[in-house]
Amino acid sequence: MAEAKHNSDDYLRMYRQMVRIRAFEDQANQLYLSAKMPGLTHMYSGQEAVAVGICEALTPQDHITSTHRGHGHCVAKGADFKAMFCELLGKEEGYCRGKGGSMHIADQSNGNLGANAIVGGSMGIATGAALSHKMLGDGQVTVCFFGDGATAQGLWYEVMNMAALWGLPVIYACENNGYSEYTKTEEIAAGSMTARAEAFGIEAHSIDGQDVLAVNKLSAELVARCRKGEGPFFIELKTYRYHGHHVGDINRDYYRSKDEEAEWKTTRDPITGFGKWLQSEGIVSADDLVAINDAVKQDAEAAVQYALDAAYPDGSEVDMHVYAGTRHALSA
Amino acid sequence: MAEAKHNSDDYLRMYRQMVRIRAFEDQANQLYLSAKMPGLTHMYSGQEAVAVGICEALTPQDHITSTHRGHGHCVAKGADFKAMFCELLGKEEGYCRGKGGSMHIADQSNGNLGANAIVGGSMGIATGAALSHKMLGDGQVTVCFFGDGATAQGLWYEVMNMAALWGLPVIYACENNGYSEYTKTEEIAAGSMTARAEAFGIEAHSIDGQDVLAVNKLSAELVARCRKGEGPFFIELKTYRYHGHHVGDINRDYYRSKDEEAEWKTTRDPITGFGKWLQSEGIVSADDLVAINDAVKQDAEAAVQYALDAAYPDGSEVDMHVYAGTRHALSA
Amino acid sequence: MRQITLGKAVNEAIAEEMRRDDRVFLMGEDVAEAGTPFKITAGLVEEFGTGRVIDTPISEPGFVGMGVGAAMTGTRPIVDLMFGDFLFLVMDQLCNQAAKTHYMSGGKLTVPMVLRTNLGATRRSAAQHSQSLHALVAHIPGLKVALPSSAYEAKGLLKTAIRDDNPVVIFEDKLMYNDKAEVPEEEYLIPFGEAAVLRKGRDITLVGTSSMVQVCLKAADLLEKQGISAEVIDPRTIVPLDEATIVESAKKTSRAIVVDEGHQSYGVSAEIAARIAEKAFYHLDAPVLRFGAMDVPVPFSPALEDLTVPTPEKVAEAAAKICRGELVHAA
Amino acid sequence: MRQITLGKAVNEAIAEEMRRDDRVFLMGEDVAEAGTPFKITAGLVEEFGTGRVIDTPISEPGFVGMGVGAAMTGTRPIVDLMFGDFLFLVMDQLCNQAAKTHYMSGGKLTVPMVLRTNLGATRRSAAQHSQSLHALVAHIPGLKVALPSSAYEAKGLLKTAIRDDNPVVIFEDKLMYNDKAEVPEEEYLIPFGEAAVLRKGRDITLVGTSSMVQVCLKAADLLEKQGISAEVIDPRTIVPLDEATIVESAKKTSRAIVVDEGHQSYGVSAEIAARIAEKAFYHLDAPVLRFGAMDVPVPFSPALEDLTVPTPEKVAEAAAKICRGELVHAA
Ligand SMILES: Cc1ncc(C[n+]2csc(CCOP(=O)(O)OP(=O)(O)O)c2C)c(N)n1
Ligand SMILES: Cc1ncc(C[n+]2csc(CCOP(=O)(O)OP(=O)(O)O)c2C)c(N)n1
Ligand SMILES: [Mg+2]
Ligand SMILES: [Mg+2]
Repeated sequence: MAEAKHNSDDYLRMYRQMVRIRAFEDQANQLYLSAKMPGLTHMYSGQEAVAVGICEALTPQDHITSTHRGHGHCVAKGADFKAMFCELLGKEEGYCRGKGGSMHIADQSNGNLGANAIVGGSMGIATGAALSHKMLGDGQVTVCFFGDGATAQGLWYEVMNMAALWGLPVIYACENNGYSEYTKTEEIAAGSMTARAEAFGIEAHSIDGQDVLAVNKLSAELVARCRKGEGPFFIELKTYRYHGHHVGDINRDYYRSKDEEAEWKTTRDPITGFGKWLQSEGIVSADDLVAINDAVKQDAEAAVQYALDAAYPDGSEVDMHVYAGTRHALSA
Repeated sequence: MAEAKHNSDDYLRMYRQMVRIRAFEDQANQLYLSAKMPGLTHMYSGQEAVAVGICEALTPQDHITSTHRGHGHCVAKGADFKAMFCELLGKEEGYCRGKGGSMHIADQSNGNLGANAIVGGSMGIATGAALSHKMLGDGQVTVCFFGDGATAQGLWYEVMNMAALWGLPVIYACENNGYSEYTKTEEIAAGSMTARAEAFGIEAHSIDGQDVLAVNKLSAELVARCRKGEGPFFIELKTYRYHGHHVGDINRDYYRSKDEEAEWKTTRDPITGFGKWLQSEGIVSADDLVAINDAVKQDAEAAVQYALDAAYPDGSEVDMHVYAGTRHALSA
Repeated sequence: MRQITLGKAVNEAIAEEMRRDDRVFLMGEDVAEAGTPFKITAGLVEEFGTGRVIDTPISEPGFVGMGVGAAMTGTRPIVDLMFGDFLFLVMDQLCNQAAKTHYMSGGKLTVPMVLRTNLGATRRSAAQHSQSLHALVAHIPGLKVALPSSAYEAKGLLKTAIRDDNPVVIFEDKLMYNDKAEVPEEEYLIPFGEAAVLRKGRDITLVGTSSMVQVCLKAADLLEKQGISAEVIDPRTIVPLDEATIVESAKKTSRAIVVDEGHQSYGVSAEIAARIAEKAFYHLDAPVLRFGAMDVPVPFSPALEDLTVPTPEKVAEAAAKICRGELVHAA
Repeated sequence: MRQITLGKAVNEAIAEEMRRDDRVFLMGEDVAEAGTPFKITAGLVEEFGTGRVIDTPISEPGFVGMGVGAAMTGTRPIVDLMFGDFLFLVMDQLCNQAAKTHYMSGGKLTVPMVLRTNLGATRRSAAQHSQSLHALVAHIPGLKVALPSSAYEAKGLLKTAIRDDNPVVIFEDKLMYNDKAEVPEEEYLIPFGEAAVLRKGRDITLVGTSSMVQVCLKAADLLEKQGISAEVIDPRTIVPLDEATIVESAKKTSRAIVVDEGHQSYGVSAEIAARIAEKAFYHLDAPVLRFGAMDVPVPFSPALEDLTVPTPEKVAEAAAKICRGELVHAA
C-alpha cells in the first residue's frame, strides 16, 4: 500500500514521472505539428504534479478514470511510452489496438479505466468502480480525474450523492486549470467548488496543484482513509495548462494573455519547482536532473520512432471487439 | 404585483384555495376507487399550503412548472375544476383536450407550463422560462416546483449554476414531503438541501411548508426581489403527503407508519391550522369555514359530474397537435 | 408444467443468477423493500440483503454510469430502469460509455451489465410513461437487445443476459407482467440470436416482437378461420437478429408482415421489413407490410390511446388482403 | 453566383434571422468569442452582444432544457450542441420534453427551438465524436429533422427551421464546413418535406442524405461512364419525409439504393428502403439496397475508420450489379 513518499527513490521517481509526461506531450505536439498525428490531442503539460502526486499514492490495482486530457494520468499510472504512442497513431500495438486513440487510451494492466471524450463521462464509471471494490471488499480505491469545466455536468452531483450515502472509496480530483476550452472558469462556475462537494457531506480540499509533494501527501492520506471506509473525498487542484485547449488551439490571445501563460511557466512550473527543491535538499545535483531529462527524452524519441514504424491493425480488425465473445461482429 | 397578503379577502382566498385543492383530490381519489379514472394519479393532499402560499405571491402572468403531483399547483395557479377533471378523465374539454392527463396537465392561460412525468424534468424548462423573461425584460418570475426526490437529478445542479451565473428570476421550490415514492428522504439525499443551492451562491431558505402565511410571506419577498434582478432563490418547504405515492399505494406500512401519518394530519394540517388562526383573529367564524368547505365540495362534485358526462375527443384528434402548423400529422 | 407470471419469471431469473454468482447484484429505484412499482423484485432484498439489492436515489444517469463502472471492475450489475421512457436520461452512459468500452479499449475492458426496463402503451400513462424505445438502443453497436414475449422467454433471456459479458438491454412489456405461461422448474437459458417459430404456416410470415407476438398469434387465429395459414416468428433478440430464420420463412411463404410496438417510422419494423424485402426479394409475392405504434406521442385519453397500437384485427385484415392478391399500393 | 462555405452559410442564416426577429437568440458552449470549435458562429457576438449570443457551461441537458423553456415562453432559441454525439446527453429534454409538449398540451404550448448539431466520421475523432445519430431523433414524433447536403441547403433549411414553431434538429456534416457551393445573396428559404432531385436518371434511384449526397453524385458519375443513368435524390428533411418523390422515382427507375451515414442497422436507410420496397413493390426489378455506416463503434485508427463509411465506388459497384440484372442474394 502506497504511503506519502519520503525517501530519495520515491522523490526521484516522482520527478522522473513528471518529466516523462512533459516529454511525452512535447513529442505528441511535434507529431501534430509535423502532420503525423491523426486527429487532435489535448496536452497535459503544466499539470504534471497533479497526476503524479495522486497516482504515486495509489497501487497499480487501484483504479483511475481519466479525461480527454489524459496522457498525464496514463503515464503517471505506469503506462509504457511505446504502447501509448502506438495508440496515438492508431497502430496495432497501441493500448487499444488503435481503436481508441488519444481520447480513449486505457491501460487495464495498470488500473487505468480509460480516458473519456465526454466531459464528465467517467464520473459514473469511477463511482461504480468504487462500488465494485466496496462490494468485493478488496480495499481498492478509485480516483476520478476531471477538469473544472466538468463540474457543470449534472452527473457529478448524482454520483457524489450516492458515493456519500454509501461511503464509497472514491476520490474526486478536479484539476482546475482555469479554463474550459476557451472560457474562463469563473464565467462557467458559480459559487464554490469545494462547497458543492461539502453540500453532500463530502470532505473537500483545495490545494496547489503545482506542488507535487503537497498533492502526494494529501492524496496518500485520503487514499489511506478511503481504504478504511472513510471515503468519498473531493480535492480541487489549482493548476494550469501550458498549451492550447488542444494541439490546434494556437492563437489564444482572445481568451488568455501571453503574460499569464509566461507567469505560470516561469514562476509555478511543477517540474522546475520540484527540481529546485530536490537540489536544495541535497538529494540530487543539477547534473543528475539534466541526465534524467536527457534519458527520458531519448526514451520518448525512440518510442515515437517505434510507433511511426509500427503496423496499422489489419482491416479485418474493424469488426472485432464490438462484442466480447464474438470474434467478428459482422460475419455470420 | 402580488404582495404579502394582509387583508381578509386575501386570507379567505388562500383558505378557499387550499380547501379547493383538498376537495379536488378527494374527488380524484374517489374516481380512482370507483374505477372511473383512467390510469393512476398522485394526490397533493397535505401539501396545500405550499402551492397556495407560493402561487398567491405570483401574478397570473408569472410562470410555474409543476410535477407528477401537480393538481395542487394547477388549482393554486387559478385553474378551473371542470377543465381539470375533464383532463383527468381524458375528455375533449380538458385543459389538454385529454391528451395530457393528470401527469401533464398544463394551463397556459394562468401561466402553468405543465406538470411533468419525468422527475426533475421541468427544472430546465423553468430556468429557460426565467431566461426568456429576463431577455424580454417583462419582469416576470418563474417558480419551479419539485419534490425532495428530484434533488437527486443532476439537471438541477446544471440549471442552478446557470441561473446563478446569469442572475435569472427563478425560484426553486423543493417540497420536501419526506419521501420519494416508497423511500425516506434521508436514505436518498446526503448532506443538506440548502447547502446544495448555497454552493452555487444561491440564497436558500428552509421553512415550514404547512404554514401558508409563512410560505406566502417569504415567497412574496423573494418574488419581489426576483423582479428587481436579485434572483435566483431556493426554498425548501417541509411538508407531508397524506395519501400514498399514488392512488394505488394503499398499504404503506412497510415504509411509513400509520402513527406518523396521523401525527401530521392531526397536528400539522395546513387547512385546519389556518382555519383556526382565521377564527382566532376574528376574521371568520367556524360556520363561515363550514360554508366555504361545503360550497367548494359542491363545486367539485358538480365538476366531476360534468367531466363524467363530457365527450371524449374524436378519434381524428389522435394525430392532431403533433406539429404546430400541421393539422393532421399522418394524413398526406 | 407449472404456469407462472412474467413478473415471477423475471424474479426467479434474478434470484437464480444471484445465487449462482456472488458478483451479480441489483440496483435501481425502489428495488429493495418496495420491490419496484410492479412488485417484480419483491423478496430479493430479504434473501440477498441491502448490499446486493440496492435502492438508489432518482439519479438514472448516475446509477447507470455506476453500473458501467462496476461492470468494468469485477461485478455484474443488473440495473433496473423503472420505465423504458427514462432511457432518454441514460443514453450517454449506455450508448457512449457501456456500448463502446469494449471496442474502444481494443477488447481489454468488458461491461457485463444488464439494463432491465420495459415498454408498452395502453396503460393510460400518457406520453412519458408509455413509449417503446428499443429501436434507439438497437441502433447502437455494442449493445445487445432482448424482447421477451412471454414468461418463458423473460426468464430464459434474462438469465442469458446476466451471463453475457456485454451490455444487454432487456425490455419487458408492462402489460404482460401478470400474464402466465409454462415455465419449467429446471434451469434453462435461451440463446441470443435465435428466433422462435411459434406457429408454422404456409401463406404468410408474421414477425412480431414483445407483446406484438400475441397480436400476431391472434391474427394468425383470425386468418386460420379464413383458410389462411400464417407462420409466426418471434426474433426474441433484435440484436443479434436471427435474420436467417426470418428471411427463410418469408421465402417460403412469399409474404410477410412485421409488427412492433415502437413508433413505426425509423423503428424496428423498418429494419426487419427492409431486410426481408431485400433478401427474400426474388420470392416475394406482395410488399412487406409494417405495423408499428402510430407516429404520435402516446395520448392519455383512452379514446385516443387505443388507436395508436397495432391490433390483431388490423394485422389479419392486411394479411388477408395480400394473401388474396389484392394490391395494397397503386401498381 | 457567389460561392460560400457551408460554415459561412450557417453563420449567415443565423445572423439574418437574428436581425429579422429580436426573439431569436443563440446559446451553447463557446459560441460567443470563440465562435465554436468550427468557428461557425464567429462574429455574431460582436453584432448581437452577449445577451443574445450566450456562452454556456458544459451542461448539455441543462441548456437544452432551458432552450425548451425559453421557447415555450416567447423567445426562439437556437441551441448549439457542439458534437452530435452529445445528443445522448440531451435526449430526455429533447425527446420527452420538447418533442411532446405541443401534443401533451393539446396544442396550447409550442416549442419553437432549433437544435443545431453535426454528424459525420473520418475526422479521426474516435467513437464519441464521430457518430451520425439522426435516426434516433427521427424516430420520435414531434421533432423535425433536417440534413443539409451543401451550403445552399444549410442556409435555406436553417432559416426555415428557425421560423418553424416546432422543435427542429438540424445536423451539419462536420467534414463539409469548408465545402463551397453557390448561395444567392438574396434571402431564400427551403421548405421542409420537399426532396431535391439533384440529377435525373433512368436506370436506378440513389437516395442520399447529408454528405452521402456527394457519395451518390460521385457514384452516379462512375455509373454514367458505364452507361448507367442514375437519378439522385436528397430528401433534405427526413421528418417530414418526401416519400412521394422518392417512391415515384423508384417506380420510374425500378431500382433503388439508399445511402446514409448513420449506422446501417435500425437506421435511416432502413426506413427509406422499407418504404420504397413496400410502396414501389410492383415496379421494382431488384431488391432495394442500403449503405450505412458499419455497425461498429467508430474506430480511431485511420486504417480502420475509412472502412466504416459508404464510398462512391461501393455504391456504384452495387448499382451496376443490380442494373445488369445480377442477383445480389440467392434466388
Ligand atoms: C459532454 C461534452 N461536452 C463538450 C465537450 C467538448 N469539450 C471537450 S474538452 C472541453 C472543456 C473541458 O474543460 P475542463 O473540464 O476544464 O478540462 P480541461 O480541458 O481544462 O482539461 C469541452 C467543452 C465534450 N467533449 N463533452
Ligand atoms: C426520471 C424519473 N425517474 C423516476 C420516476 C418515477 N417516480 C415518479 S414520482 C417518483 C418519486 C418522486 O419523489 P419526489 O420528487 O420527492 O416527489 P413526491 O412524489 O414526493 O411529490 C419517482 C421515483 C419518474 N417519473 N421520473
Ligand atoms: Mg479546465
Ligand atoms: Mg417527496
